[in-house]
Amino acid sequence: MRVRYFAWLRARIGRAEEEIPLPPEVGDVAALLDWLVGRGGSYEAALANRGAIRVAVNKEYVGFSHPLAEGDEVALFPPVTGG
Amino acid sequence: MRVRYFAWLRARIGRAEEEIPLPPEVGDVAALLDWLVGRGGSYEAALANRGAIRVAVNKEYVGFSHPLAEGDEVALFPPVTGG
Amino acid sequence: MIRVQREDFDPGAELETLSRGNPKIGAVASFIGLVRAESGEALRAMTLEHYPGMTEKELSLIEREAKRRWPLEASLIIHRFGRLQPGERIVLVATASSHREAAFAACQFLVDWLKTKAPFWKSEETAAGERWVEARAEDEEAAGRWKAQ
Amino acid sequence: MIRVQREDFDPGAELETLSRGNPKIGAVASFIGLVRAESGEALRAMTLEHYPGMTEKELSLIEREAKRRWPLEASLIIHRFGRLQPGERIVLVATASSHREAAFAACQFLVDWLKTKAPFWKSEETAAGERWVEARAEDEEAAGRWKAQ
Repeated sequence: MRVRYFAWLRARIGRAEEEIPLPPEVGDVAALLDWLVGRGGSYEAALANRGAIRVAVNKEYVGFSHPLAEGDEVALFPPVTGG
Repeated sequence: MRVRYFAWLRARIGRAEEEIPLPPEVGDVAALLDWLVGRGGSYEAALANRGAIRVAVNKEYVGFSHPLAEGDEVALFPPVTGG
Repeated sequence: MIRVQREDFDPGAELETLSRGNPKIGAVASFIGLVRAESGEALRAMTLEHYPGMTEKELSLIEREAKRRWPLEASLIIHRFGRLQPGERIVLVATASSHREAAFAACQFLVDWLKTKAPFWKSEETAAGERWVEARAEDEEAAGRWKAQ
Repeated sequence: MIRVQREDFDPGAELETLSRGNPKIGAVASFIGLVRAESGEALRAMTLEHYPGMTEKELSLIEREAKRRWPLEASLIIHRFGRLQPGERIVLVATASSHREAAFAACQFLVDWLKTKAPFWKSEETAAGERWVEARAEDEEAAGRWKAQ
Protein backbone atom coordinates (compact mmCIF):
# COMPACT_ATOMS: atom_id res chain seq x y z
CA MET A 1 0.00 0.00 0.00
CA ARG A 2 1.30 3.46 -0.84
CA VAL A 3 0.53 6.24 1.64
CA ARG A 4 0.89 9.87 0.52
CA TYR A 5 0.88 13.04 2.62
CA PHE A 6 0.16 16.59 1.45
CA ALA A 7 0.52 20.16 2.70
CA TRP A 8 1.16 20.50 6.45
CA LEU A 9 0.65 16.75 6.98
CA ARG A 10 3.56 16.15 4.64
CA ALA A 11 5.61 18.88 6.32
CA ARG A 12 4.93 17.61 9.86
CA ILE A 13 5.44 13.95 9.09
CA GLY A 14 8.55 14.85 7.14
CA ARG A 15 7.91 12.78 4.04
CA ALA A 16 5.69 12.95 0.97
CA GLU A 17 4.96 9.24 0.63
CA GLU A 18 5.93 5.80 1.78
CA GLU A 19 5.25 2.15 1.01
CA ILE A 20 3.55 0.32 3.87
CA PRO A 21 2.71 -3.38 3.62
CA LEU A 22 -0.91 -3.53 4.73
CA PRO A 23 -0.84 -4.57 8.42
CA PRO A 24 -3.32 -7.38 9.09
CA GLU A 25 -5.23 -5.36 11.71
CA VAL A 26 -5.77 -2.41 9.32
CA GLY A 27 -9.12 -2.98 7.63
CA ASP A 28 -10.14 0.58 6.96
CA VAL A 29 -8.91 4.17 6.93
CA ALA A 30 -9.66 4.74 10.63
CA ALA A 31 -7.55 1.70 11.52
CA LEU A 32 -4.71 2.97 9.32
CA LEU A 33 -4.78 6.29 11.18
CA ASP A 34 -4.64 4.44 14.51
CA TRP A 35 -1.76 2.36 13.24
CA LEU A 36 0.17 5.42 12.03
CA VAL A 37 -0.45 7.27 15.32
CA GLY A 38 0.88 4.18 17.07
CA ARG A 39 4.24 4.94 15.48
CA GLY A 40 4.42 7.95 17.79
CA GLY A 41 6.63 11.01 17.18
CA SER A 42 5.84 13.13 14.17
CA TYR A 43 3.06 10.77 13.08
CA GLU A 44 1.27 11.07 16.39
CA ALA A 45 1.64 14.88 16.34
CA ALA A 46 0.55 15.29 12.72
CA LEU A 47 -2.45 12.97 12.93
CA ALA A 48 -3.72 13.94 16.40
CA ASN A 49 -6.66 16.04 15.20
CA ARG A 50 -8.68 13.77 12.93
CA GLY A 51 -11.25 16.48 12.22
CA ALA A 52 -8.54 18.25 10.22
CA ILE A 53 -7.75 15.21 8.06
CA ARG A 54 -9.25 14.42 4.69
CA VAL A 55 -8.69 11.10 2.93
CA ALA A 56 -8.59 9.88 -0.65
CA VAL A 57 -8.19 6.27 -1.71
CA ASN A 58 -7.04 5.75 -5.28
CA LYS A 59 -7.56 9.49 -5.88
CA GLU A 60 -11.17 9.58 -4.72
CA TYR A 61 -12.50 11.12 -1.54
CA VAL A 62 -13.57 8.54 1.05
CA GLY A 63 -14.70 8.53 4.66
CA PHE A 64 -12.78 7.01 7.60
CA SER A 65 -14.79 3.78 7.35
CA HIS A 66 -13.63 3.10 3.79
CA PRO A 67 -12.03 -0.39 3.55
CA LEU A 68 -8.40 -0.71 2.49
CA ALA A 69 -6.77 -3.35 0.32
CA GLU A 70 -3.18 -4.13 -0.62
CA GLY A 71 -2.23 -2.03 -3.64
CA ASP A 72 -4.35 0.96 -2.66
CA GLU A 73 -2.99 4.49 -2.84
CA VAL A 74 -4.08 6.25 0.35
CA ALA A 75 -3.67 10.04 0.58
CA LEU A 76 -3.97 12.02 3.81
CA PHE A 77 -4.24 15.80 3.69
CA PRO A 78 -5.83 18.85 5.33
CA PRO A 79 -8.96 20.55 3.95
CA VAL A 80 -8.17 22.01 0.53
CA THR A 81 -7.44 25.71 -0.01
CA GLY A 82 -7.13 26.20 -3.75
CA GLY A 83 -8.99 28.52 -6.09
CA MET B 1 -39.72 71.30 -25.72
CA ARG B 2 -37.80 68.61 -27.60
CA VAL B 3 -39.47 65.22 -27.97
CA ARG B 4 -37.35 62.21 -28.95
CA TYR B 5 -38.46 58.76 -30.07
CA PHE B 6 -36.44 55.54 -29.99
CA ALA B 7 -36.60 52.01 -31.40
CA TRP B 8 -40.01 50.97 -32.78
CA LEU B 9 -41.62 54.18 -31.51
CA ARG B 10 -39.23 56.12 -33.74
CA ALA B 11 -39.83 53.73 -36.63
CA ARG B 12 -43.63 53.88 -36.35
CA ILE B 13 -43.85 57.63 -35.84
CA GLY B 14 -41.39 58.10 -38.66
CA ARG B 15 -39.07 60.56 -36.99
CA ALA B 16 -36.35 60.54 -34.33
CA GLU B 17 -37.17 63.88 -32.75
CA GLU B 18 -39.10 67.11 -33.07
CA GLU B 19 -39.46 70.49 -31.42
CA ILE B 20 -42.90 71.04 -29.91
CA PRO B 21 -43.78 74.32 -28.20
CA LEU B 22 -45.31 73.20 -24.90
CA PRO B 23 -49.11 73.31 -25.41
CA PRO B 24 -50.85 75.10 -22.51
CA GLU B 25 -53.01 72.06 -21.66
CA VAL B 26 -49.97 69.76 -21.38
CA GLY B 27 -48.90 69.78 -17.73
CA ASP B 28 -47.36 66.33 -17.46
CA VAL B 29 -46.19 63.32 -19.46
CA ALA B 30 -49.66 61.71 -19.56
CA ALA B 31 -51.12 64.91 -21.04
CA LEU B 32 -48.34 65.03 -23.64
CA LEU B 33 -49.17 61.46 -24.69
CA ASP B 34 -52.87 62.43 -24.99
CA TRP B 35 -51.90 65.45 -27.03
CA LEU B 36 -49.66 63.42 -29.37
CA VAL B 37 -52.34 60.74 -29.81
CA GLY B 38 -54.72 63.57 -30.70
CA ARG B 39 -52.62 64.16 -33.81
CA GLY B 40 -53.96 60.81 -35.09
CA GLY B 41 -52.27 58.73 -37.80
CA SER B 42 -48.88 57.24 -36.97
CA TYR B 43 -48.83 58.96 -33.56
CA GLU B 44 -52.11 57.41 -32.54
CA ALA B 45 -50.97 53.96 -33.76
CA ALA B 46 -47.51 54.16 -32.14
CA LEU B 47 -48.73 55.45 -28.78
CA ALA B 48 -51.90 53.37 -28.44
CA ASN B 49 -50.49 50.90 -25.89
CA ARG B 50 -49.19 52.99 -23.02
CA GLY B 51 -48.07 49.95 -21.07
CA ALA B 52 -45.36 49.52 -23.70
CA ILE B 53 -44.05 53.07 -23.34
CA ARG B 54 -41.20 54.20 -21.08
CA VAL B 55 -40.40 57.87 -20.54
CA ALA B 56 -37.31 59.88 -19.69
CA VAL B 57 -37.25 63.63 -19.05
CA ASN B 58 -33.86 65.28 -19.36
CA LYS B 59 -32.30 61.80 -19.62
CA GLU B 60 -33.80 60.45 -16.40
CA TYR B 61 -36.57 57.88 -16.09
CA VAL B 62 -39.88 59.38 -14.95
CA GLY B 63 -43.48 58.24 -14.52
CA PHE B 64 -46.46 59.46 -16.53
CA SER B 65 -47.36 61.98 -13.82
CA HIS B 66 -44.02 63.78 -14.13
CA PRO B 67 -44.59 67.53 -14.80
CA LEU B 68 -43.26 69.08 -18.00
CA ALA B 69 -41.74 72.50 -18.55
CA GLU B 70 -40.65 74.42 -21.63
CA GLY B 71 -37.06 73.47 -22.46
CA ASP B 72 -37.43 69.85 -21.29
CA GLU B 73 -36.11 66.98 -23.39
CA VAL B 74 -38.76 64.27 -23.34
CA ALA B 75 -37.88 60.80 -24.65
CA LEU B 76 -40.45 58.10 -25.43
CA PHE B 77 -39.29 54.54 -26.00
CA PRO B 78 -40.19 50.86 -25.51
CA PRO B 79 -38.77 48.74 -22.67
CA VAL B 80 -35.02 48.42 -23.12
CA THR B 81 -33.39 45.31 -24.60
CA GLY B 82 -29.63 45.84 -24.32
CA GLY B 83 -26.97 43.75 -22.67
CA MET C 1 -15.64 52.78 -15.45
CA ILE C 2 -18.17 53.17 -18.27
CA ARG C 3 -17.65 53.04 -22.02
CA VAL C 4 -20.28 53.18 -24.76
CA GLN C 5 -18.75 52.65 -28.15
CA ARG C 6 -19.29 51.37 -31.68
CA GLU C 7 -15.97 49.51 -31.95
CA ASP C 8 -15.08 46.12 -30.49
CA PHE C 9 -13.08 45.69 -27.28
CA ASP C 10 -10.37 43.28 -26.10
CA PRO C 11 -11.62 41.38 -23.04
CA GLY C 12 -8.17 40.13 -22.05
CA ALA C 13 -6.63 43.60 -22.13
CA GLU C 14 -9.59 45.10 -20.27
CA LEU C 15 -9.47 42.50 -17.49
CA GLU C 16 -5.71 42.92 -17.17
CA THR C 17 -6.08 46.71 -16.85
CA LEU C 18 -8.88 46.34 -14.32
CA SER C 19 -6.82 44.40 -11.77
CA ARG C 20 -3.26 45.53 -12.47
CA GLY C 21 -1.42 47.30 -9.68
CA ASN C 22 -4.03 46.88 -6.97
CA PRO C 23 -2.69 44.38 -4.40
CA LYS C 24 -6.08 44.07 -2.71
CA ILE C 25 -7.71 42.37 -5.70
CA GLY C 26 -8.06 38.62 -5.35
CA ALA C 27 -11.11 38.03 -7.55
CA VAL C 28 -12.25 39.28 -10.94
CA ALA C 29 -15.69 38.25 -12.17
CA SER C 30 -16.76 39.09 -15.70
CA PHE C 31 -19.55 38.69 -18.19
CA ILE C 32 -19.38 38.90 -21.96
CA GLY C 33 -22.58 39.13 -23.99
CA LEU C 34 -22.38 37.95 -27.61
CA VAL C 35 -24.72 38.12 -30.62
CA ARG C 36 -26.23 34.66 -30.94
CA ALA C 37 -26.76 33.46 -34.50
CA GLU C 38 -30.10 31.89 -33.70
CA SER C 39 -33.37 33.40 -32.58
CA GLY C 40 -35.92 31.12 -34.13
CA GLU C 41 -34.68 32.02 -37.60
CA ALA C 42 -31.05 32.42 -38.63
CA LEU C 43 -29.84 35.87 -37.66
CA ARG C 44 -28.00 37.92 -40.27
CA ALA C 45 -27.16 40.88 -38.09
CA MET C 46 -28.31 42.84 -35.09
CA THR C 47 -28.44 46.60 -34.65
CA LEU C 48 -28.21 48.24 -31.25
CA GLU C 49 -29.74 51.68 -30.97
CA HIS C 50 -29.15 53.70 -27.82
CA TYR C 51 -29.85 57.08 -26.28
CA PRO C 52 -26.53 58.95 -26.19
CA GLY C 53 -26.09 60.85 -22.98
CA MET C 54 -28.76 58.96 -21.11
CA THR C 55 -26.95 55.67 -21.64
CA GLU C 56 -23.78 56.90 -19.94
CA LYS C 57 -25.85 58.49 -17.18
CA GLU C 58 -27.76 55.28 -16.43
CA LEU C 59 -24.68 53.06 -16.59
CA SER C 60 -22.88 55.37 -14.16
CA LEU C 61 -25.84 55.23 -11.77
CA ILE C 62 -25.89 51.43 -11.96
CA GLU C 63 -22.14 51.23 -11.35
CA ARG C 64 -22.38 53.62 -8.40
CA GLU C 65 -25.15 51.50 -6.90
CA ALA C 66 -23.01 48.34 -7.21
CA LYS C 67 -20.13 50.11 -5.42
CA ARG C 68 -22.52 51.15 -2.67
CA ARG C 69 -23.68 47.56 -2.16
CA TRP C 70 -20.41 45.63 -2.41
CA PRO C 71 -16.77 46.28 -1.49
CA LEU C 72 -15.44 46.59 -5.05
CA GLU C 73 -11.90 47.60 -5.89
CA ALA C 74 -12.76 48.24 -9.55
CA SER C 75 -15.52 47.79 -12.08
CA LEU C 76 -16.02 48.19 -15.80
CA ILE C 77 -18.96 48.27 -18.18
CA ILE C 78 -18.36 48.44 -21.93
CA HIS C 79 -21.45 48.39 -24.14
CA ARG C 80 -21.37 48.58 -27.92
CA PHE C 81 -23.96 50.06 -30.26
CA GLY C 82 -24.47 49.92 -34.04
CA ARG C 83 -24.73 46.96 -36.40
CA LEU C 84 -23.19 43.69 -35.16
CA GLN C 85 -22.70 40.28 -36.79
CA PRO C 86 -23.46 36.95 -35.12
CA GLY C 87 -20.63 36.00 -32.79
CA GLU C 88 -19.61 39.60 -32.13
CA ARG C 89 -19.25 40.92 -28.60
CA ILE C 90 -21.97 43.27 -27.34
CA VAL C 91 -21.11 43.95 -23.74
CA LEU C 92 -18.44 43.37 -21.12
CA VAL C 93 -19.12 43.73 -17.41
CA ALA C 94 -16.28 43.11 -14.98
CA THR C 95 -15.87 43.55 -11.25
CA ALA C 96 -12.84 43.19 -8.99
CA SER C 97 -12.80 42.67 -5.25
CA SER C 98 -10.74 41.09 -2.48
CA HIS C 99 -13.04 38.08 -2.38
CA ARG C 100 -15.12 36.30 -4.95
CA GLU C 101 -18.52 36.68 -3.28
CA ALA C 102 -18.60 40.46 -3.83
CA ALA C 103 -17.15 40.20 -7.33
CA PHE C 104 -19.72 37.61 -8.46
CA ALA C 105 -22.74 39.29 -6.87
CA ALA C 106 -21.84 42.75 -8.17
CA CYS C 107 -21.18 41.46 -11.68
CA GLN C 108 -24.53 39.70 -11.83
CA PHE C 109 -26.27 42.74 -10.37
CA LEU C 110 -24.70 45.03 -12.97
CA VAL C 111 -25.76 42.81 -15.85
CA ASP C 112 -29.30 42.37 -14.50
CA TRP C 113 -29.79 46.11 -13.96
CA LEU C 114 -28.15 47.05 -17.22
CA LYS C 115 -30.58 44.75 -19.05
CA THR C 116 -33.62 46.57 -17.65
CA LYS C 117 -32.33 50.14 -17.24
CA ALA C 118 -29.71 51.04 -19.82
CA PRO C 119 -31.45 52.62 -22.85
CA PHE C 120 -30.43 50.18 -25.58
CA TRP C 121 -32.76 48.56 -28.11
CA LYS C 122 -31.96 45.63 -30.37
CA SER C 123 -33.39 44.99 -33.80
CA GLU C 124 -32.69 41.71 -35.59
CA GLU C 125 -32.29 41.06 -39.30
CA THR C 126 -33.36 37.64 -40.54
CA ALA C 127 -34.52 36.29 -43.91
CA ALA C 128 -38.03 37.34 -42.83
CA GLY C 129 -36.97 40.96 -42.47
CA GLU C 130 -36.15 43.22 -39.55
CA ARG C 131 -37.86 43.21 -36.18
CA TRP C 132 -37.39 44.77 -32.79
CA VAL C 133 -36.48 42.45 -29.97
CA GLU C 134 -39.08 42.39 -27.23
CA ALA C 135 -38.12 42.83 -23.59
CA ARG C 136 -38.00 39.53 -21.69
CA ALA C 137 -40.16 39.17 -18.59
CA GLU C 138 -37.28 37.12 -17.08
CA ASP C 139 -35.06 40.17 -17.27
CA GLU C 140 -37.50 42.22 -15.20
CA GLU C 141 -37.65 39.39 -12.68
CA ALA C 142 -33.89 39.06 -12.55
CA ALA C 143 -33.52 42.78 -11.87
CA GLY C 144 -36.34 42.59 -9.31
CA ARG C 145 -34.31 40.19 -7.17
CA TRP C 146 -31.97 43.03 -6.24
CA LYS C 147 -34.62 45.57 -5.27
CA ALA C 148 -35.10 44.54 -1.65
CA GLN C 149 -31.46 45.08 -0.74
CA MET D 1 -12.06 21.50 -20.39
CA ILE D 2 -9.56 21.12 -17.55
CA ARG D 3 -5.97 22.27 -17.32
CA VAL D 4 -3.62 22.04 -14.34
CA GLN D 5 -0.35 23.77 -15.05
CA ARG D 6 2.58 25.63 -13.58
CA GLU D 7 2.72 28.35 -16.23
CA ASP D 8 0.49 31.41 -16.55
CA PHE D 9 -2.45 31.61 -18.96
CA ASP D 10 -3.93 34.32 -21.18
CA PRO D 11 -7.53 35.01 -20.10
CA GLY D 12 -8.42 36.91 -23.28
CA ALA D 13 -7.21 34.14 -25.56
CA GLU D 14 -8.89 31.47 -23.42
CA LEU D 15 -12.26 33.26 -23.43
CA GLU D 16 -12.01 33.83 -27.17
CA THR D 17 -11.31 30.14 -27.80
CA LEU D 18 -14.14 29.10 -25.50
CA SER D 19 -16.87 30.86 -27.46
CA ARG D 20 -15.49 30.97 -31.00
CA GLY D 21 -17.47 29.17 -33.69
CA ASN D 22 -20.47 28.18 -31.58
CA PRO D 23 -23.45 30.26 -32.75
CA LYS D 24 -25.54 29.24 -29.74
CA ILE D 25 -23.35 31.06 -27.25
CA GLY D 26 -24.77 34.38 -26.08
CA ALA D 27 -23.18 34.61 -22.64
CA VAL D 28 -19.73 33.92 -21.21
CA ALA D 29 -19.21 34.23 -17.47
CA SER D 30 -15.75 34.00 -16.00
CA PHE D 31 -13.80 34.18 -12.80
CA ILE D 32 -10.11 34.92 -12.31
CA GLY D 33 -8.49 34.31 -8.94
CA LEU D 34 -5.34 36.30 -8.19
CA VAL D 35 -2.69 36.21 -5.46
CA ARG D 36 -3.50 39.09 -3.12
CA ALA D 37 -0.51 40.90 -1.68
CA GLU D 38 -2.08 41.24 1.73
CA SER D 39 -3.07 38.69 4.30
CA GLY D 40 -2.51 40.48 7.55
CA GLU D 41 1.18 40.79 6.78
CA ALA D 42 2.70 41.65 3.41
CA LEU D 43 2.84 38.55 1.26
CA ARG D 44 6.10 37.76 -0.50
CA ALA D 45 4.92 34.73 -2.41
CA MET D 46 2.48 31.88 -2.32
CA THR D 47 3.08 28.23 -3.18
CA LEU D 48 0.32 25.97 -4.41
CA GLU D 49 0.82 22.28 -3.81
CA HIS D 50 -1.55 19.82 -5.46
CA TYR D 51 -2.18 16.10 -5.87
CA PRO D 52 -1.38 15.29 -9.50
CA GLY D 53 -3.87 12.88 -10.95
CA MET D 54 -6.49 13.44 -8.30
CA THR D 55 -6.67 17.16 -9.15
CA GLU D 56 -7.59 16.49 -12.77
CA LYS D 57 -10.04 13.78 -11.68
CA GLU D 58 -11.84 16.06 -9.23
CA LEU D 59 -11.95 19.01 -11.63
CA SER D 60 -13.43 16.78 -14.32
CA LEU D 61 -16.08 15.53 -11.90
CA ILE D 62 -16.95 19.10 -10.92
CA GLU D 63 -17.17 20.18 -14.54
CA ARG D 64 -19.35 17.20 -15.42
CA GLU D 65 -21.68 18.04 -12.55
CA ALA D 66 -22.02 21.65 -13.80
CA LYS D 67 -22.90 20.37 -17.27
CA ARG D 68 -25.51 18.10 -15.75
CA ARG D 69 -27.14 20.99 -13.87
CA TRP D 70 -27.05 23.76 -16.50
CA PRO D 71 -27.30 23.93 -20.30
CA LEU D 72 -23.68 24.84 -20.99
CA GLU D 73 -22.19 25.08 -24.45
CA ALA D 74 -18.62 25.12 -23.11
CA SER D 75 -16.65 25.39 -19.91
CA LEU D 76 -13.04 25.75 -18.86
CA ILE D 77 -11.08 25.42 -15.64
CA ILE D 78 -7.40 26.32 -15.56
CA HIS D 79 -5.66 26.04 -12.21
CA ARG D 80 -2.00 26.77 -11.62
CA PHE D 81 0.37 25.23 -9.08
CA GLY D 82 3.87 26.11 -7.88
CA ARG D 83 5.26 29.36 -6.51
CA LEU D 84 3.38 32.53 -7.40
CA GLN D 85 4.05 36.22 -6.76
CA PRO D 86 1.43 38.72 -5.54
CA GLY D 87 -0.73 39.84 -8.46
CA GLU D 88 -0.26 36.60 -10.39
CA ARG D 89 -3.23 34.65 -11.70
CA ILE D 90 -4.08 31.41 -9.89
CA VAL D 91 -7.24 30.17 -11.53
CA LEU D 92 -9.59 30.82 -14.43
CA VAL D 93 -13.10 29.43 -14.53
CA ALA D 94 -15.28 30.22 -17.55
CA THR D 95 -18.67 29.03 -18.72
CA ALA D 96 -20.57 29.67 -21.95
CA SER D 97 -24.29 29.28 -22.55
CA SER D 98 -27.12 30.68 -24.64
CA HIS D 99 -28.31 32.82 -21.75
CA ARG D 100 -26.59 34.51 -18.87
CA GLU D 101 -28.47 32.80 -16.04
CA ALA D 102 -26.91 29.41 -16.74
CA ALA D 103 -23.48 30.88 -17.43
CA PHE D 104 -23.40 32.85 -14.16
CA ALA D 105 -24.82 30.08 -11.97
CA ALA D 106 -22.51 27.41 -13.41
CA CYS D 107 -19.44 29.62 -13.10
CA GLN D 108 -20.17 30.37 -9.45
CA PHE D 109 -20.92 26.71 -8.77
CA LEU D 110 -17.63 25.62 -10.34
CA VAL D 111 -15.62 28.09 -8.28
CA ASP D 112 -17.44 27.18 -5.05
CA TRP D 113 -16.96 23.46 -5.58
CA LEU D 114 -13.40 23.79 -6.75
CA LYS D 115 -12.57 25.70 -3.56
CA THR D 116 -13.74 22.84 -1.36
CA LYS D 117 -13.01 19.77 -3.52
CA ALA D 118 -9.99 20.28 -5.75
CA PRO D 119 -6.87 19.02 -3.91
CA PHE D 120 -4.81 22.22 -3.79
CA TRP D 121 -3.11 23.66 -0.73
CA LYS D 122 -1.67 27.13 -0.38
CA SER D 123 1.25 28.15 1.76
CA GLU D 124 2.14 31.82 2.19
CA GLU D 125 5.55 33.40 2.65
CA THR D 126 5.67 36.58 4.72
CA ALA D 127 8.39 38.32 6.75
CA ALA D 128 7.25 36.12 9.66
CA GLY D 129 8.00 32.94 7.74
CA GLU D 130 5.95 30.39 5.84
CA ARG D 131 2.54 29.12 6.90
CA TRP D 132 -0.21 26.98 5.46
CA VAL D 133 -3.45 28.76 4.60
CA GLU D 134 -6.40 27.46 6.60
CA ALA D 135 -9.63 26.46 4.91
CA ARG D 136 -12.34 29.14 5.25
CA ALA D 137 -15.64 28.14 6.82
CA GLU D 138 -17.32 30.48 4.29
CA ASP D 139 -16.05 28.30 1.47
CA GLU D 140 -17.74 25.24 2.95
CA GLU D 141 -20.94 27.23 3.30
CA ALA D 142 -20.73 28.56 -0.23
CA ALA D 143 -20.31 25.03 -1.59
CA GLY D 144 -23.13 23.85 0.68
CA ARG D 145 -25.59 26.16 -1.09
CA TRP D 146 -25.45 23.92 -4.17
CA LYS D 147 -25.98 20.62 -2.40
CA ALA D 148 -29.76 20.60 -2.38
CA GLN D 149 -30.03 20.83 -6.16
